[in-house]
Amino acid sequence: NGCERTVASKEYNERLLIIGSPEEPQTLDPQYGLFGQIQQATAPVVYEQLFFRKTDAKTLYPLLAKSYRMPNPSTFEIDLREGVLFSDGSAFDAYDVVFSFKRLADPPGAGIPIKYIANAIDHIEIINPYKVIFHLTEPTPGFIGYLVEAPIISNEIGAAEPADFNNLSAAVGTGPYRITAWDRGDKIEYEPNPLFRGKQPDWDKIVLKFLPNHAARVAALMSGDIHVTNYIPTVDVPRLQSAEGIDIIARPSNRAIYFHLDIGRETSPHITDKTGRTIPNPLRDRRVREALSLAIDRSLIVDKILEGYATPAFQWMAEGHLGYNPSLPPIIVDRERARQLLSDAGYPDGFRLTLHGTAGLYGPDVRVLQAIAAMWAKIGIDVSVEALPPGVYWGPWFDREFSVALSSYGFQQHRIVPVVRITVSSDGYDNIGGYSNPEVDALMRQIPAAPIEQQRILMKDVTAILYEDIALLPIYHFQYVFGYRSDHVVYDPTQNLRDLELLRAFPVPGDDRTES
Amino acid sequence: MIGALARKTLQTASALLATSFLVFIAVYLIGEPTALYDPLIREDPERLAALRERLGLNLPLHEQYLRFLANLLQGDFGESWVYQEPAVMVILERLPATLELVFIAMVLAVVLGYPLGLLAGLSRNNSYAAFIERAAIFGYSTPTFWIGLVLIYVFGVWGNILPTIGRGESITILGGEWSLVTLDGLSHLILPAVTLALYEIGYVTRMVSTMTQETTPKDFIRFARAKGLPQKRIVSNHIIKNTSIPLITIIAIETGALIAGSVITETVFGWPGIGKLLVDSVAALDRPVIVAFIMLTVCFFLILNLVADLLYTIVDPRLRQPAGGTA
Amino acid sequence: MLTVSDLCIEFDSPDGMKEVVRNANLKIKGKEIVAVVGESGAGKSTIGNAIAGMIAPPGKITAGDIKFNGTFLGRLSDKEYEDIRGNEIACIFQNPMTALNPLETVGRQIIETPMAKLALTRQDATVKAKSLLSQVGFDDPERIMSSYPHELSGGMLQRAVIAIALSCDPSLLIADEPTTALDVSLRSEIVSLLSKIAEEKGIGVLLITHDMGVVCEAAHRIYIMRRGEIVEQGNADDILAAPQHAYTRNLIKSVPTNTGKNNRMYEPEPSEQSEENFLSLFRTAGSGKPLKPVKKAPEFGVCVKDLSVSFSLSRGLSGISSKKMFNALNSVSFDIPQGCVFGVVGGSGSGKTTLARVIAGLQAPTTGQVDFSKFHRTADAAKHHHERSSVQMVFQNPYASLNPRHTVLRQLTEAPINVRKMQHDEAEERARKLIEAVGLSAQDLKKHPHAFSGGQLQRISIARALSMEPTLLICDEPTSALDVTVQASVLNLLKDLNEKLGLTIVFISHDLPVCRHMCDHIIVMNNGAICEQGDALKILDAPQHPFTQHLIDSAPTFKPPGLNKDQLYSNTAP
Amino acid sequence: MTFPLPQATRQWKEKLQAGFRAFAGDKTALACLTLVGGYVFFAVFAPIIAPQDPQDLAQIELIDARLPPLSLGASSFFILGSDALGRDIFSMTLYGLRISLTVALISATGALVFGAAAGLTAAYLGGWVNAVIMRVVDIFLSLPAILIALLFIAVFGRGVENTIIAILAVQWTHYARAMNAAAAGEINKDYVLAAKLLGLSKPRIMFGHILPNCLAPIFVIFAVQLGYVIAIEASLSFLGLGLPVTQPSLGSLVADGQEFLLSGAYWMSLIPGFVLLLLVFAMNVVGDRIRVLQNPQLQRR
Ligand SMILES: Nc1ncnc2c1ncn2[C@@H]1O[C@H](COP(=O)(O)OP(=O)(O)OP(=O)(O)O)[C@@H](O)[C@H]1O
Ligand SMILES: Nc1ncnc2c1ncn2[C@@H]1O[C@H](COP(=O)(O)OP(=O)(O)OP(=O)(O)O)[C@@H](O)[C@H]1O
Ligand SMILES: [Mg+2]
Ligand SMILES: [Mg+2]
Repeated sequence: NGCERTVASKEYNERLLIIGSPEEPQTLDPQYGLFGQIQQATAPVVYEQLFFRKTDAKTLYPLLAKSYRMPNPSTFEIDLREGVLFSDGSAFDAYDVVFSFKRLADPPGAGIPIKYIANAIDHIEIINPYKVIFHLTEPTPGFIGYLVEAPIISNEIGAAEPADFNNLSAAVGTGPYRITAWDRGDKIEYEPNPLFRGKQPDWDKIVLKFLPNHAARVAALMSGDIHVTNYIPTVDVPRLQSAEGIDIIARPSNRAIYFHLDIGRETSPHITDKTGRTIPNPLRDRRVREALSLAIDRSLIVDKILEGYATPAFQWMAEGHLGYNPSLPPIIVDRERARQLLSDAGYPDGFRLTLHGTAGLYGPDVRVLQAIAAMWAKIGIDVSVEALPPGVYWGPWFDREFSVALSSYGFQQHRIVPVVRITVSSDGYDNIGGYSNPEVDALMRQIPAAPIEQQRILMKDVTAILYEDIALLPIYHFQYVFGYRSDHVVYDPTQNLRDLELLRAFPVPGDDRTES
Repeated sequence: MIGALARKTLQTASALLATSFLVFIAVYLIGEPTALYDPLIREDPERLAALRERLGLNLPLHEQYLRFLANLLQGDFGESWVYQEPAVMVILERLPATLELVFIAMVLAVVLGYPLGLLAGLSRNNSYAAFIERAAIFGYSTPTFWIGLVLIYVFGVWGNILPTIGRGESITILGGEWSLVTLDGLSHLILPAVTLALYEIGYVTRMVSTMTQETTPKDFIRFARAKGLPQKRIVSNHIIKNTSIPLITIIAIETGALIAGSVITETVFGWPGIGKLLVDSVAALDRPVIVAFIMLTVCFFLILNLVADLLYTIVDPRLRQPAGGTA
Repeated sequence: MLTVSDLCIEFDSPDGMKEVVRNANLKIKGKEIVAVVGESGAGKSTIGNAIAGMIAPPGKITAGDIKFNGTFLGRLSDKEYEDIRGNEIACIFQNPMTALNPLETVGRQIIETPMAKLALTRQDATVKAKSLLSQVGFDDPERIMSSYPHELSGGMLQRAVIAIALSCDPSLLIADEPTTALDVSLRSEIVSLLSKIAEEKGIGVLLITHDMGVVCEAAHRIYIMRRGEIVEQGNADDILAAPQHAYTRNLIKSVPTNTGKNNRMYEPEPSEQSEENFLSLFRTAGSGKPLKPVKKAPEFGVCVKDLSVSFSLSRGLSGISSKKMFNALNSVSFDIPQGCVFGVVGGSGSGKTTLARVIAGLQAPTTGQVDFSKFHRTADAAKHHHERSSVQMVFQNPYASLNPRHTVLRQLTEAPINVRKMQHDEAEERARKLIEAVGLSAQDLKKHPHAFSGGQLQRISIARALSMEPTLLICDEPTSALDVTVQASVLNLLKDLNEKLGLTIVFISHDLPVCRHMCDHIIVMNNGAICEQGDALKILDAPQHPFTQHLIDSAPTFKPPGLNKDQLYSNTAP
Repeated sequence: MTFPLPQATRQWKEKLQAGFRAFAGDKTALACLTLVGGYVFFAVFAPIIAPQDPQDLAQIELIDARLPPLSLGASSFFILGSDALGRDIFSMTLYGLRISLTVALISATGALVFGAAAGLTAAYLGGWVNAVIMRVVDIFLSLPAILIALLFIAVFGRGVENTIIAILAVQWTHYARAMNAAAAGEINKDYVLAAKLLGLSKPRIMFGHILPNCLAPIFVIFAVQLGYVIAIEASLSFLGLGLPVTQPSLGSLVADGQEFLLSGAYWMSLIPGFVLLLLVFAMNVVGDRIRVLQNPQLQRR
């Protein structure tokens, strides 16, 4: 079951776990960024939230909360766990909860408020030290998701800024571990929190090492210098699998790699005819978009570039996620038809376009770009590829300077609706393709307020419309590939494995956290 | 003397000013990083405005610059946009790791490269001299990541002799963390230092060998031989000094260049140095860190070059006098 | 002690290997001073180098043996040779100005040899060095020891090199032109020093020299060389009294006399090239005007006023702020009349070279000035002056003043082509004539400076200066490395230019007889000041200042027994 | 039937022949020169020799990705294997050679010319000119190539020219400093003074007289930089800031292939890498021979 303990194997006598990570957090302040930055990954063993979700993403377990009640759609009553201590010895109570949410809404110093949480909460009422009531500004179906996200910190730290977390003076949590050292660029060290309420964890020490070079990280896993790592380049998987003492896990995700197509404009900045003259934007014609989609062999890309460690994407959402529509058929490559469609649309000789994408942000993104360009070249389109470093890419991306632009979004369940809204609504900030469909606009206005079951159905409709209109070009859904020394650690498959949440997947925290 | 010092200071200050300005413009031209820090920020214009205001990006460029200068006068380089800590602290924290790496690499380069270069330069027609020369070429031409990966493979995966990743135990001296002084730290240092050093050893070897070849036919070396000086005295008393000016130059440049330029080695070995920090900061357009970093390296180079200039005059007495005036 | 038999040496040249020494046989016994005298470029230095094992590859000994105290030097390994050099065989290189490491103090370069070879401590070696330096005529050895080579004058360096050669008490000394840069009184001091140590310590000396006075005074035996071969040998007195070979006879005849004044040097074989032909190279002549001797115009001239030059004597870093100065020139004033040959003589280190450099504009004076405003007769010429090329200089050290990377042809044509806008062909033609005029061959144009002998380089640098048709030519010991015959032809060339074209010449020399014949006007310098100036003959015949008197008295005299010089001259002088 | 050559041409021809004869005195150098010649040949005729045009996306079949050397793929026979996208390594190496040679030669030579000129001018003119130039050098020394590369990419997009400029902007400083130091030791030597007296122009003295005497260290730096420039360009690729992705140079092939180095697909990085190493090696040997020949005192061993 989910509570299986990890055991140190004979080979590694020390109760030490070393995890290799390609990225390093920018700060240890668990509240600083909530948008997929890595500190979320390092936080969970140190800080706890009110609630906690496991792999299936559906079941909710209370963590610092004991239970909750929703007397009405905009009121959340929460009973808090008693007798919990922070690692500095102070007791956890309702004031810490209020402090934590206040800090999110109105961060100290120059911090940026986390608007969607701040806006959702009208005020928090303290009934007694172990009971709080969240009064929401309006009914918010996904609100519990916010509670899963927000780490609780101690109100003793007062006006502490990220720097105080970084030097560890404010890094005080209720979790099973505490951070004992952060050597910038090198490692973070965790040791058991002696004041943790549950059973003491198994590892006497966890070291999170930062190893940005993939090949070197893989070598370190092979040599046993690290025990666990993620983002294993798919090409290395076969070799690692055959190595003794190393196991590989791949977990599907809802991160889609897709392209925005410039649909909204009469002419597009990077599309010309083959002599370089500006032409009316061909992407406005659905037939052209379909031709582009038909020309892409998604399975081949997944097989050859990702070694099968990805899922071809024919619609935006991955299976099992809000908005996934099982009735939409896969798209089968058909170059003949693609050519036919192009010439029907009036481009028998094709045209010229530049494909823009990031360089090195999403694993093999550069290779994917080139592979797609090669596939389009085969239906008669002159494609050039411009892969830009992330620092340069997003500015022009937002300014709609591209015609066909790579994007990616790793959806967390509760974020799907807002993201879809801003991406495909006519007035969405992220709608850089300029796609506009009144039907979708109407649906997107309707969905947020709808109850969650209703949302599921409506989102499927949205997906179907987008599929039909070819508003975006999904390519594949990403998979997280982890490797670990099976002779040293035991993997707990029930844990939510997102991005870098390795700490949670391997050193399993105390029992009472996972049992409600 | 005072005048010379004042002039140097003035030069340094204006160099720094010019650098900060250049970097400011460069980062401005590259783009605005707000979207990097928070991909969904556009969703919320209010938050975007708040972020821009916090970073000072709402002001016109010249005002941003003036504000930066004003803070600079109080010794404040600003706070890192990414790390939310004083930029200087972010850099200084990682400096020791890089310094010790560079130090070891340069020491290796001189300690090994100099004798090898002399050996190759003095006996030009020997087979081992030819071998040294050719090996030196490979030393400075082989891509760093190859060397790094091969070393990791050989000493880590295969031989399992040396630690391949990260930095070892360190001790705090003068407010910095130094791993050079512990055994564990030293063992961690070996592979990355060797990786960096191979290039430098090749470079030094080649330079010394060439300069030795150019020096030996000179009259004063012939006269020294005619005096009956033993070869090693000729080398130590005459050749070394006469080959040293370009060597001082390249050592000064390379030391400085390594400080910012050991990114690849740092990346491969997971070494927590500032080269990687710079690359990350440039990628994240973290202007305060970039500006502080580059100003720091400018200072570093100015100092290195000052030292080099001083060494030139120590080596070559003819440089001590102001140039013979020409009418 | 030393036997050289059938020695042949080859060097490479643009046209393949060339034999520069052919079948040379030579013997030196202990206590003996053997002089090698001969034409510039004859191979004298090469023989010296061969004995010391210093032939620079690709040059090589192709035949013959050198036997020293029973060992064949040619068979020694590098290491064994190393052990012999310094304490057995010591060398004084011909060119002292490049023989010392420019980056080390002279002191360190003197003491390192005894420290290495005789295992002396630093203190002992220093004491020894100081005593050697005073033996070679320095009053303040301390200053010399702590000086760097560039801070010393030519003569000082030469003496330092002699001191180095003597520092390990060698048993054979190869002295290649050891006195060229020395003033007459020092010259006789050095000569008697050599004689003394040869006598007292029983060492053999191979003395390569042009100075017949020195030969006459010191040498026991003489070898005469010409074009790579030894043409005559024998006891000094015999040869000087009864030279057999025609070249030797000419040599002796060409030695300038110490009396009277011939405006020209005696040239036994005036060059075939007619002087008209040569002079026609020059622009003034080329413009079509008939060649007429130019009138001297003393009303025009260069005024040197109150010239002082001081160098800081700072040492190392501590010295950067110290203000200790050395005065190389002390308010010197004189006029150089246009069209005259203006001689500068004086002691070694008295500031002659410094003065020359100031006049040429290569060294900024500390105070005072050099005024050219009254030098030119026409505005045109004055304008020309500002393009610099109207003042040319022949540097004391020809080795350093020729760019080692350029061929002689380039050295001689670059400025005419680029500054005077001459056509390529014309410039090359002129270069050929110039190089022939100074006694070298057109083949030599293709070579680089390192392939020439000392005297040849000196002539190249004269040719280069002339290639610009200067109006003022500063010659810093222009013929110190030339044997008397070549010297005569070069000096006559200068004299012609002076007389026919009005070239003003500043002529720095230690050779008083030469000055007597060349110069119209003379200044005598000592310790940075002028102690006497005036008409050349007057000063040389009736010196007023004690320093001048001392100088003239100590000049080694060349009086070949049995030959009447005056008679010689009256026979052949034009 | 032969036509008499004009005098000047004949002289040049003779000089060239003599130079070549001298060069051939060293057999290794001659072999390396041949090798460099071969490289240039392959680079120039890459489009004719290469079985595939790796820059033409239409010729690429993803199905052929990562085939080992000597395998027959769907689209053609891969003599040296294929890369992660199914491009022919052999063809890519040939095309990469073109780009690398261009980038390396132009940026290294450009840096040499510009840097040496700046350093020499500064040393010769001295005074404030020297101060200004050398401080600018200090500044540029400190500007990281990645920042400049990023700037160019942001402002102008990716391109070979931009990579060249980014490399040049950083590398010229090395020559400038080395040249400055070397020239400072030369400017007061007699031969320079003599040249001044001859009335030669400043550029002529600087470049015709002083420069040849300062060349030794510059030669070494150039030799080292030839390899280094390719390495920087590879590093830029390594960091995603290099050449356009569809126009890989040898350096970027090596850098891109390193991901696969340990995973068995060694040929992607090793083959272009060895081609590169050999090229740099040969150019170094040739360069060193030229240095020896241009110093009359070292000529002809
Ligand atoms: N390194 C060399 N390479 C080629 N030729 C050389 C070299 N050294 C000397 N020579 C030639 O050898 C000949 C003899 O030179 P050497 O230096 O022995 O003459 P010298 O008798 O000492 O003349 P001087 O009195 O002018 O010093 C000269 O013609 C010179 O051109
Ligand atoms: N750069 C310098 N620094 C210090 N002292 C110098 C420098 N140059 C010359 N001197 C000193 O100036 C004095 C005059 O030197 P100069 O070369 O003018 O003598 P000279 O008359 O040409 O002697 P010689 O006949 O020996 O060549 C010498 O004592 C010398 O040591
Ligand atoms: Mg000689
Ligand atoms: Mg002098």
